[in-house]
Amino acid sequence: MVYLAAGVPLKNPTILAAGVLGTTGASMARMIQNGAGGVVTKSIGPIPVYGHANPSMITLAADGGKGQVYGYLNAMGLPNPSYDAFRQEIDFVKSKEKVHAPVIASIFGGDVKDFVAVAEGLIPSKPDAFELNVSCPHAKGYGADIGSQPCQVEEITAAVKNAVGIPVWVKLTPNVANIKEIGLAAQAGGADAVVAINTVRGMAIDIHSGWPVLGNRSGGLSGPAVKPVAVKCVYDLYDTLEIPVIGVGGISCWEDMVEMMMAGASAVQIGSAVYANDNIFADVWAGVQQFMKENGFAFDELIGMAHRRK
Amino acid sequence: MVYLAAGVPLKNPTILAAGVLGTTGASMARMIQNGAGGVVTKSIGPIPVYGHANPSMITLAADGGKGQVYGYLNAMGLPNPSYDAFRQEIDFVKSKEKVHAPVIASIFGGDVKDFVAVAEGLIPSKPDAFELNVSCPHAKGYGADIGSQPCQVEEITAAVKNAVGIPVWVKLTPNVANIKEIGLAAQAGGADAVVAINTVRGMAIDIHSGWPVLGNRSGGLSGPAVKPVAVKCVYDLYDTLEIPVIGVGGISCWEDMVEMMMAGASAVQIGSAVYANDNIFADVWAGVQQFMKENGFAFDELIGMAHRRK
Amino acid sequence: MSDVSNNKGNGKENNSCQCFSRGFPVNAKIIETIDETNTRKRTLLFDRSFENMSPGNFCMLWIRGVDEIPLGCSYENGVTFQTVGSATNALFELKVGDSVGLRGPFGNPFTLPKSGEKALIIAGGIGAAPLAPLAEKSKEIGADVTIILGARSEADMIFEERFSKTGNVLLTTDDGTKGRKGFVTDVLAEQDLTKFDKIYVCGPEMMMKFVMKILIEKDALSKAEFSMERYFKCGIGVCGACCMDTLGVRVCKDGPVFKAEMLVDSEFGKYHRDASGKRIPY
Amino acid sequence: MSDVSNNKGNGKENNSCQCFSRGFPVNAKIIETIDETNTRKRTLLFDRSFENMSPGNFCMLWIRGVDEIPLGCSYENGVTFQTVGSATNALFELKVGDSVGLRGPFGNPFTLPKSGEKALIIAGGIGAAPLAPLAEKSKEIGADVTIILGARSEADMIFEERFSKTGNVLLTTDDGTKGRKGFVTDVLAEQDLTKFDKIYVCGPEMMMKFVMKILIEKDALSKAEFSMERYFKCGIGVCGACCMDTLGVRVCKDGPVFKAEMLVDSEFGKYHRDASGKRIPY
Repeated sequence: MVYLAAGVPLKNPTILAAGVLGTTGASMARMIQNGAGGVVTKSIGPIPVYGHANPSMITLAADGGKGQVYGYLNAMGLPNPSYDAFRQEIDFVKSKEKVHAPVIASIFGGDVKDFVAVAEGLIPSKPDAFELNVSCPHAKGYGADIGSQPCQVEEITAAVKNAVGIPVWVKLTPNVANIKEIGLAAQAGGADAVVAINTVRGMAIDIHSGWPVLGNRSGGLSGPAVKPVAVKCVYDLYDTLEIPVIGVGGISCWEDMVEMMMAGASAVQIGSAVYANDNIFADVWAGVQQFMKENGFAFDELIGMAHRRK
Repeated sequence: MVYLAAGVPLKNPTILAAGVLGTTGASMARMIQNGAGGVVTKSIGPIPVYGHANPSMITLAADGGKGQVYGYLNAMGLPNPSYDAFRQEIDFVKSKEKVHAPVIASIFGGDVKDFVAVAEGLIPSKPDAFELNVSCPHAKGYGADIGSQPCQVEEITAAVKNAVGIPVWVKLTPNVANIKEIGLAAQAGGADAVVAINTVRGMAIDIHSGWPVLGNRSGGLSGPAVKPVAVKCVYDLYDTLEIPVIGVGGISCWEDMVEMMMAGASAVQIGSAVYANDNIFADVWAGVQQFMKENGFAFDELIGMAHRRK
Repeated sequence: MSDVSNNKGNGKENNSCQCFSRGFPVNAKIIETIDETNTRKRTLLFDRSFENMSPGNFCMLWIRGVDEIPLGCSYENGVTFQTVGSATNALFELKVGDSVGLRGPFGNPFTLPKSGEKALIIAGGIGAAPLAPLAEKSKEIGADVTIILGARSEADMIFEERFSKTGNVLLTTDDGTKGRKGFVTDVLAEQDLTKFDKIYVCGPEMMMKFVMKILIEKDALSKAEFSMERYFKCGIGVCGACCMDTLGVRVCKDGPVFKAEMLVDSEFGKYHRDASGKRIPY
Repeated sequence: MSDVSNNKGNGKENNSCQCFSRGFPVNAKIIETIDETNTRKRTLLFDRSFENMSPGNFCMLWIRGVDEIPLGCSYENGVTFQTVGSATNALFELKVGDSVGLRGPFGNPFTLPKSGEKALIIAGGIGAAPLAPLAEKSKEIGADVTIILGARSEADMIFEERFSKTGNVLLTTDDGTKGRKGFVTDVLAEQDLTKFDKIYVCGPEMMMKFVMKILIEKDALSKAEFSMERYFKCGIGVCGACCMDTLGVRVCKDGPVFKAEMLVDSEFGKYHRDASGKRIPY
């Protein structure tokens, strides 16, 4: 069975999220072999970027640090070799017959021109869709700086849609007063889907030195800690939009995927959870399938179920 | 020693946060006996409110639910008996010689008139300060609906300041694109301090039934999960404002308080952490004092230390 | 209240991400309903037991789409309630196979008697619910149990048989339709309390108020524990809605069972607070 | 790098909220610095040991205000580095009493030899750092250890004495200032590899490339493990910056130690990626 998410035929509805094991074609192919139904690349921009100084990602754990990790803080700084150098990474995945699954190219830029240039620059590698990163919380002039302004989101979405003939997803930031406005802007711009959420603005300070721990001083929070935030955003977007919502944020077990779907997600992305489990995609999807079987659900029945409990 | 936070002489810089054990004078007095350097009342409004249906607060735990609780979701719905009926609760705390510590009255309303009426209505009980709740994430027409609009925050702050002769703190919501704007509005309105943060919008769905778990469907996230969000907000506000910042959000051990102070907090509030420990105030403050002693710090040295690490 | 999941493999589910500690509702399916009387007093038994439940504990029972309410645990895997409002009326509509959300067990339980000790249990109406497992546990421990079981009338009396298997039961009803006509306090007044090591009380607050009066007169208060009821909001000791004056103790966490001496000079018997926090006199 | 806290009571600190698992930096104070050569190759010993470090593990060392870099663990409580850039130069400036942030130990370690087995260790330059504890552990286990220790010149050679205490050391320098003139590959070429059960290699990638060539020729590749180096960003297996073609394995988590056979037909010896992810040919 093929799961069609916003025009993209997925092997299954679990997708590797942007910025996680998406720098090389080989690592993306590996995640597909490990069960991912599709992969989103590292965010690619118009020129090479070397990223922030390390530490660029740390874990936060319960039980005084000895418990299970419940969150991650990261500030990579959008490192990428630019679209010219990155095409060969997409080509690599596409060249693997045994592991074929859709490749969604995450792209970013400082303005409409950038986004269009990057999208057109990657088209020769035949990505199956684009995901517009207008939500990175720690890149001055990029990401959330743009993604918190409805007019810019609509303009960029429309421009990329107009430039390419494939589906365009827009990844949203939760760091706004009203995510529905941004979602509506993406929809007005012609987006085929919105992806919610990118990381939540956060920071950690090393009390032994007084230094912020991340090289960028602050970054984005991910992992189980943000799942309730993501569920709320997905729930609100499903209420408001006609286009599909793809849920991402803190999913680390099959129950989390069911919850995200009940909030309104047509498919999910998984990122930080690869920290604990390389086979997270296969495990999560197997658990959801068993849950559907045991309870006699059709897949579509789960999507937005919470909205029908009134 | 007396810790003067924004015009309020605290017994120590750990304060009971609004909405936690603040419905009765007796419970507030008990928290003072347990070590709180000051207490903030339950948010009080112009008329009696009975709140949302239960469940109104749930826990989220790591390690598949068996680990330590890392977060809480709540949606109480601002239950309160109105200022007329609540005066006697403040009077009760004030009447206890043995446990005297400042009582900060948290107030809310739908407009300027409401806020002023409630503030003036409570003045006879001689609160030591007011905390304006313009940040509750789950009360239509109240809280964050107001607190995400700088003009309203400035207007309400100025009106309350003008109506009462005691310090006014403004509690901010993190659910905005730029919390500095809101903080600047509060400062422009004459606030003596800002308090950051209120809870982060969140939601949980019961996968066994499809029902949102909270009676209000969604609510506010608190606990360790939001500490990195709070640290970032406090850090940004300290950078931007001239008035003191009081840090709140996920503090559950002395290290958390040190981190919040290094981000820029002059004092901290503790709320959800009473779930695990009735003596959290005494424990946290003792730990911070020992940390200062072992490392030869003056209290003021810790405030904003991260900003001086460059 | 449709239940969309079955509970096959509770074990697995208890390891799952959604069994978020005792502060997050777990799914419980009703496997049996027992009408304890013909006056809408009903016991629900679930497909899962409370984890290490002690007599006196309560749980938060979530009737999805309606409300969540505190109910004393009357069995390892069950609760007993009477219909008093919208939530309990909705609960009364549930059938075997339906499910609810359960959190708990919560709260401070009764202090169990030691083997050979003499325990007096004073139960009024639905207050018998948390006391029945206490009586059974006490007998199991080897304590000598006496129960004063009171109700408005025979039709309102619950657990007479359960209690009778654990010790000597003294029955009383307001209208005399069962046992002695009168109140539990009348029976209590005639007891020699010096022979009891522990006294446990649960029932309507007015009943407990008069019980306390007698216990004070007979100088037996220090042996007694009372199970209290107040309006609960969070149920986990954080919000403070159920705090009692003047000690500021939380009924949901420091209680519901309190040493009787802690209730002297408190709001007990005088007033309670409604959902808004407003004091309501008795 | 001012260190504002002392580490009195590590135990306590390890129970503290800021010791956030091995993915959060803990504070480590430098208690000793050892210059292994006069060519800016230095060992730092800390006031705390890595938790269950195995030879081949690395740690992420945070020079506050500068950068965080991966360094192989050369001691239970220490690392050895040479200055190659801004971070290592800043690290070289630190004195006893200064502190750094440490995360780890991380990564896939070497497979230890069994008692009685014959182990061949091939170390080039600073690559000797993670191999020295391996040699010591192997001897402790009761394996028979032979080391080929190479460096550019005598002044660049480290751990000769440590290795010599664990087994027979064959020295070689490019310029002949110490041991035999030439490369480790020259020495390796003369060995009868059939008598070794395990072969461990760490050094510059070009050196390892030629070592692999010989191991293939002598049909000894299946016995060999190589420790790899790539640009690390997160260091905990999530970001993917250190992934190697064509298997997509992460050097920080699936490595740094790989079975040599996994590196055949990989990018090994051909190219690596810079911080932007751009491929840089060797």
